[in-house]
Amino acid sequence: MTSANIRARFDCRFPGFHLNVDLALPGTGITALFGHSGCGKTTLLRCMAGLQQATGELTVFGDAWQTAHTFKPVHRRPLAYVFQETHLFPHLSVSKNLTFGQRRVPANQRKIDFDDAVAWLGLAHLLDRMPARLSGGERQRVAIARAILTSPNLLLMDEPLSALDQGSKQDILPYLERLRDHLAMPIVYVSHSTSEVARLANHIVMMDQGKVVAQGPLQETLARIDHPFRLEEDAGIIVEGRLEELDEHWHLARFRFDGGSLWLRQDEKLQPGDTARIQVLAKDVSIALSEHRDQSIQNLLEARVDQIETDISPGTTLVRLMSGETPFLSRLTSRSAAQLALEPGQQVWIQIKSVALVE
Amino acid sequence: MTSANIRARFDCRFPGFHLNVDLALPGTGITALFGHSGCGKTTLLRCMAGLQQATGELTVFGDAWQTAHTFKPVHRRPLAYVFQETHLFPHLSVSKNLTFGQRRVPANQRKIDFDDAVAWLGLAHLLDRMPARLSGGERQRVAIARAILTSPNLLLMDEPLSALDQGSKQDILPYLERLRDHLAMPIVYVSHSTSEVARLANHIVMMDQGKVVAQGPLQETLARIDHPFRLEEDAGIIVEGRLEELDEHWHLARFRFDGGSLWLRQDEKLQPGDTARIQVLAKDVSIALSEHRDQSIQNLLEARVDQIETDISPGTTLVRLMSGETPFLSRLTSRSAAQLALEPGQQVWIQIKSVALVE
Amino acid sequence: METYWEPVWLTLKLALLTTSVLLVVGTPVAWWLARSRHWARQPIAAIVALPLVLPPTVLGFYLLLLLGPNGWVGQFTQSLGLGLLPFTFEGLVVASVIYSLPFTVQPLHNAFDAIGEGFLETAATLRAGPWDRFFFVVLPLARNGFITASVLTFAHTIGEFGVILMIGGNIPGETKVLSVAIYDHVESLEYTQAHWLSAGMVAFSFVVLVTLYTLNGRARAGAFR
Amino acid sequence: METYWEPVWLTLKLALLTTSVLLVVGTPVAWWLARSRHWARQPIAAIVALPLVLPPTVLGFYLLLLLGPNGWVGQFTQSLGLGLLPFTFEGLVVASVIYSLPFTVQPLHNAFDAIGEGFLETAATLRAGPWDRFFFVVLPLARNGFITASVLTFAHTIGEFGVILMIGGNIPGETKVLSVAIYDHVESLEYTQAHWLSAGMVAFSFVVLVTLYTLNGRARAGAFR
Amino acid sequence: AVAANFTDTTKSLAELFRKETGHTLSASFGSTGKLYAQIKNGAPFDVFMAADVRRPELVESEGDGVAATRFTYARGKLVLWNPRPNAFDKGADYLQQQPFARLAMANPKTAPYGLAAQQVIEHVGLLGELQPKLVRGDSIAQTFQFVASGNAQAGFVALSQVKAWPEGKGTLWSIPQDFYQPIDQQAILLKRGQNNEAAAAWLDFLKSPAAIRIIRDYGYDTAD
Ligand SMILES: Nc1ncnc2c1ncn2[C@@H]1O[C@H](COP(=O)(O)OP(=O)(O)OP(=O)(O)O)[C@@H](O)[C@H]1O
Ligand SMILES: Nc1ncnc2c1ncn2[C@@H]1O[C@H](COP(=O)(O)OP(=O)(O)OP(=O)(O)O)[C@@H](O)[C@H]1O
Ligand SMILES: [Mg+2]
Ligand SMILES: [Mg+2]
Repeated sequence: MTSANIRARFDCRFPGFHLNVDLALPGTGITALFGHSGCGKTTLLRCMAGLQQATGELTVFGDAWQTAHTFKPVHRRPLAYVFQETHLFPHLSVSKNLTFGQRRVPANQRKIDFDDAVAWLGLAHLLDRMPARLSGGERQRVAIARAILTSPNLLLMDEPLSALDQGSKQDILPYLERLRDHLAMPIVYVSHSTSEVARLANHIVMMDQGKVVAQGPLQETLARIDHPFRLEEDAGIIVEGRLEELDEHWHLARFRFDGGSLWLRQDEKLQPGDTARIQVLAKDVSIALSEHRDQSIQNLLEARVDQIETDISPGTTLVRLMSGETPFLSRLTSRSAAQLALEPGQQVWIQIKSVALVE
Repeated sequence: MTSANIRARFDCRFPGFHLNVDLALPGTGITALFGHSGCGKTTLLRCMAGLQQATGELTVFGDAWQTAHTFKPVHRRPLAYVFQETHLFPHLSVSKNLTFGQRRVPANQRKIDFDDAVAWLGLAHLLDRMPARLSGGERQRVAIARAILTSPNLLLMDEPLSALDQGSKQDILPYLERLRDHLAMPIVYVSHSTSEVARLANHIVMMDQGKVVAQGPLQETLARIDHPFRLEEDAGIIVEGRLEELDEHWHLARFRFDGGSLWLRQDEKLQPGDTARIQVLAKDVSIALSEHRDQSIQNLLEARVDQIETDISPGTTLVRLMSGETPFLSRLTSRSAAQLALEPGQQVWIQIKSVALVE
Repeated sequence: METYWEPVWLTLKLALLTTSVLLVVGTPVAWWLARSRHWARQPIAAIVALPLVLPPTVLGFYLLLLLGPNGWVGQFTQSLGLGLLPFTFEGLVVASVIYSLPFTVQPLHNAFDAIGEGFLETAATLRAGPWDRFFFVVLPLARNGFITASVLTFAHTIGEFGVILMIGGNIPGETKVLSVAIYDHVESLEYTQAHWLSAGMVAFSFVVLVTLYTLNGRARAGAFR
Repeated sequence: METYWEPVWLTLKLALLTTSVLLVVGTPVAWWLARSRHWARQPIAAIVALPLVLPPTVLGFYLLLLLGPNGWVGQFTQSLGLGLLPFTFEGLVVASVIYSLPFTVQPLHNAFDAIGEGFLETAATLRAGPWDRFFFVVLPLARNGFITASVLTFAHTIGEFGVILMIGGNIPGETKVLSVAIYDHVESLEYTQAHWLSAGMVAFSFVVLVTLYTLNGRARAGAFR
Repeated sequence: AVAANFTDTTKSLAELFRKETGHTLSASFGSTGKLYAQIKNGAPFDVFMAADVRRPELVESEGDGVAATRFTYARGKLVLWNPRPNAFDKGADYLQQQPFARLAMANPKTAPYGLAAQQVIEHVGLLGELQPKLVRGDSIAQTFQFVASGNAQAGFVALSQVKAWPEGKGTLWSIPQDFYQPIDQQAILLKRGQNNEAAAAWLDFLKSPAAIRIIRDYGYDTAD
């Protein structure tokens, strides 16, 4: 877990709306901002950027951007903002839009290369285009590239991938991960996509009606089954471990963690010995009382039932199981839970249908 | 399957882009338009609406909207369009925006009530607001309500739910389904969300670089395992059947189809005897050589292996199985497939981890 | 002798009429200039601006030639049985309209240019025909442009003078407007009257303008972020 | 006697200078009017429009009083050792600037109003400070407004006449601009010369305007859908 | 500073003046009222040649002019003019019968010729009857344009203008001098021109026979 390098406290009112938050965010990794439409996510980002005047305080890496008495103007804050509406400058071509911010950053502070950003976001064929002639997704990619080219210390993104198809997202997400990890650039990320969040985020902030209702590191937060998070279909956990061996023939890799090992789809980027993170969704985990090897589910682990809770709907139950020190969540129908007579402490087998490598 | 009540043929060029499509779309239900960013989805919708001049032909329910010689102006076409950018009128309040189109439709042709639309989309508290003071998701909901209030014969929607969180989507989707089913309003729907599409669509059109690469009814199309569709994580099938009995205690319902029965989470809207549609994703289906009842997966069906294909990545295999006359897809690692020595004709058990009711 | 109120009334009537006529005439011209892709667009935009370039008296002189019995417009109006325009109130209106044309068309042209195609397209998909779109989308969105056009035209007509003097012939009650009256006073060294009339005119205009801008500002504050 | 070129040259010099001065002076005024929420905004907007309301000769008359040896501006300029402004070229520039102020400020005000806050906010997050934003976002987005402002101001200064005659005093080589020269010809019944000068002026302006609009149209076509 | 109606005469005179004395003259033309206002506010004029008597008098009495330099340099002659030949026989009858829609005169308040025209109309006793047909030019030049362009069929203009009109004389009624008070045009040396010998020379020149001949040629009388 990272320490709180970003401290934000804001109070801001609109007719019928009151934002009141006090946040401590880590200085690295991605913080996902989650919540219903109109709960104040955009308003919070605007306050952090200094675009919305609000009483409060904001300190980023020890640098006071806003206190009770001082207010650093937006353009002096080393941040970048990807807006919900892309706001590309209509009078500038795509390439001029991209360099607008970059040119304003001293050359020795530029950490991201123009050509790299263009390549990551697949913009090479669009550089001479005027923004009015772009499709919705193309506009969004240009806006992202323009923002990261300022090499900010803090990147604020308001639903940056909402207009993109799965394929484009898959192409872009690794680069966001790279920004997060290699440039250690903290990102505050508003998204409605639970899978995006589960994949990217290290930290989650859940908002409702202008208030923070929950926040915490992704793994801790996700493994709590009594949690107010309504990730629903995407409830699950994250496991950290190490790649151990490759099965080149079947394109599989063995992932070893504290509590056992699992087989994953092979990934070119990872070699044996590398650390890795996987996500296991509760709905992909089933529970058996004995070991069944004559089936296609091959990731079987012995585990101990830890906690049993009613889930989002009365018909389903969420079970927390421990495989060694590693918690897993399993979602099953309440009837199954009853028929299997599950109770805390019981030894069972967990069958994991699919595992996603997270990084 | 519905007959082709909408015939569209268009040819339209931009520098570096060429849209060339010939489509036969059903006159009811939702057609999902799918494809990478920049593949021409918006352009196709604009051509259908008459906003983009293109050579071609368009007939909707026998009504020629465009032929080689005639061109019905946009405002004479009984359609509605939800734009990717919401384009709310900045000079009109939310309620005036909503009635803008409604007032222009003769009273006897109005099929949707103002108060209903406001309630469906949760806009009651926003009616007096000016659009500039709405959040991104609120704007999108207003745009949807405004469009449907014209009671169109054809509804074109360009990523209408992209700015909405899962909860808001879950609130709105049933109403889109209601439009589709009760008002028999055909909808052409651009979306990047495979789960939205799987839930809503009856018909799929897949585009790439201005061309249609595949199209067909949802079920047929999804059950073909050699298909160019790259639904990836969302590959799966749709099964039609009937609700048979309720298990009130466990909030479950038995779904009977040609080939067996499955237990579903109970849904208030459905009563025994009602027909229903369920979606079974390939990744939720595992295969066992024998029947295992001592586990949490309770939906077990006997089935016959029908076809085996390598899947999206070399490490995984897609298997098509027949339970009676109903096809299922299962995705498993290629190693599992080999270890189980699966081959066409073999009798196996399929274990279905989760089943989603589609309507 | 004429009262003071006659010129005041005449001036207001002229300014109101000119502004109304110009809004009616200038709006389609500006719309066409903003939306058309015709090759003649730029030349016509230039022609619209030309009345500005000639000194008012000189413009008035040419109008006098054109509208007079030997000018072709004059012969045309005579053949229609309308008589001649110079020295009539109608003549003043015609002259003012020509002279103030750029003040109406230019701001409208800009305002129309600034209206995104998207709003018009949206309105079309909501069943609004071309006129409907124009009245219920274009006009409200171009409101600022209309206000500027009206203010410039109205004020300019009130202050206009050279053309009026030339075409009007200074006929009390018919063509002797306020600006001419003030001018007369200045020329005949009746400075006190000139001061009073000028001060009244300035004060009146000031009040009208402040009211207009304030109403507009208030309405706008609600509409845009 | 003066050549024909002298008034032409004087006129161009005056119009260019006036336009330049007004763009420099009018831009901050218009920007303030468009963005400020100060209570004095509407009154000041009205004051800016007022020079339009007075007939030019009358305005010229008051400027003459104000700038002359007995006016307080005149006494001020004298005390600064600048001498008196009336009857000098500098005086003409000052008078033109005052008279044409509304033609610069109004179109700019509208253009600035139309620039969405979003673009300015975006520029700020891209490290552009207030001046930077103004020069690289506001100015290009308000380009149409600047063109209209320049055209109206330039043309109006060329055609201006009443104020010029009053403040300038028709002094050859110093304050006798083209419009005054044409006026002289008309007054002394030298119609042929008047026709030639007018035709030349109109033709020249036409060419300038068409060129300007065409260049502008071409640049714009690429920028917006 | 020269009254606008004297523009072309002044140009001829200046030509001759330059030949005789070598001084070049730079003239600013304008309406008398405007010139007066300018002189009062520091205009750089040495000589004021007005179109009336009142303004030079004022200049003198208010101390802007040099005392005793004021004199009448020309006397305007008012005519009733119709640009078409043989439009009428006797001007007075023409006014009586009124076969015209518009009759042009200068504004009596601002132009001396206008005042004279008004006196003529009063003299023939038609003020009431003619009133609806009168159009007033701001200056005598504008009045002439009204008539010359055909917008007014006839008008009271200056003889000098008719003489300068290139398209034929039309029909003229030279109005008897006793129908109206003389339209004396006076000049005065201004304080500013006190020490300018050219200015004094110009005023002297105006009184010379050569100058008087030119002035008369242009259609003016001169002082007796
Ligand atoms: N006005 C235009 N001029 C030139 N090219 C254009 C214009 N509008 C769109 N294009 C190009 O046409 C192609 C199709 O655009 P379209 O907007 O239809 O894409 P889309 O499928 O809707 O993409 P997205 O999912 O990103 O919105 C894109 O490559 C785009 O760059
Ligand atoms: N300028 C404004 N004036 C008044 N109310 C506003 C204004 N901007 C936003 N609001 C209101 O404040 C609340 C929070 O808005 P905000 O844009 O932060 O929501 P959000 O969480 O970003 O929602 P979404 O996911 O729909 O974009 C909403 O209820 C919205 O209606
Ligand atoms: Mg938002
Ligand atoms: Mg699109």
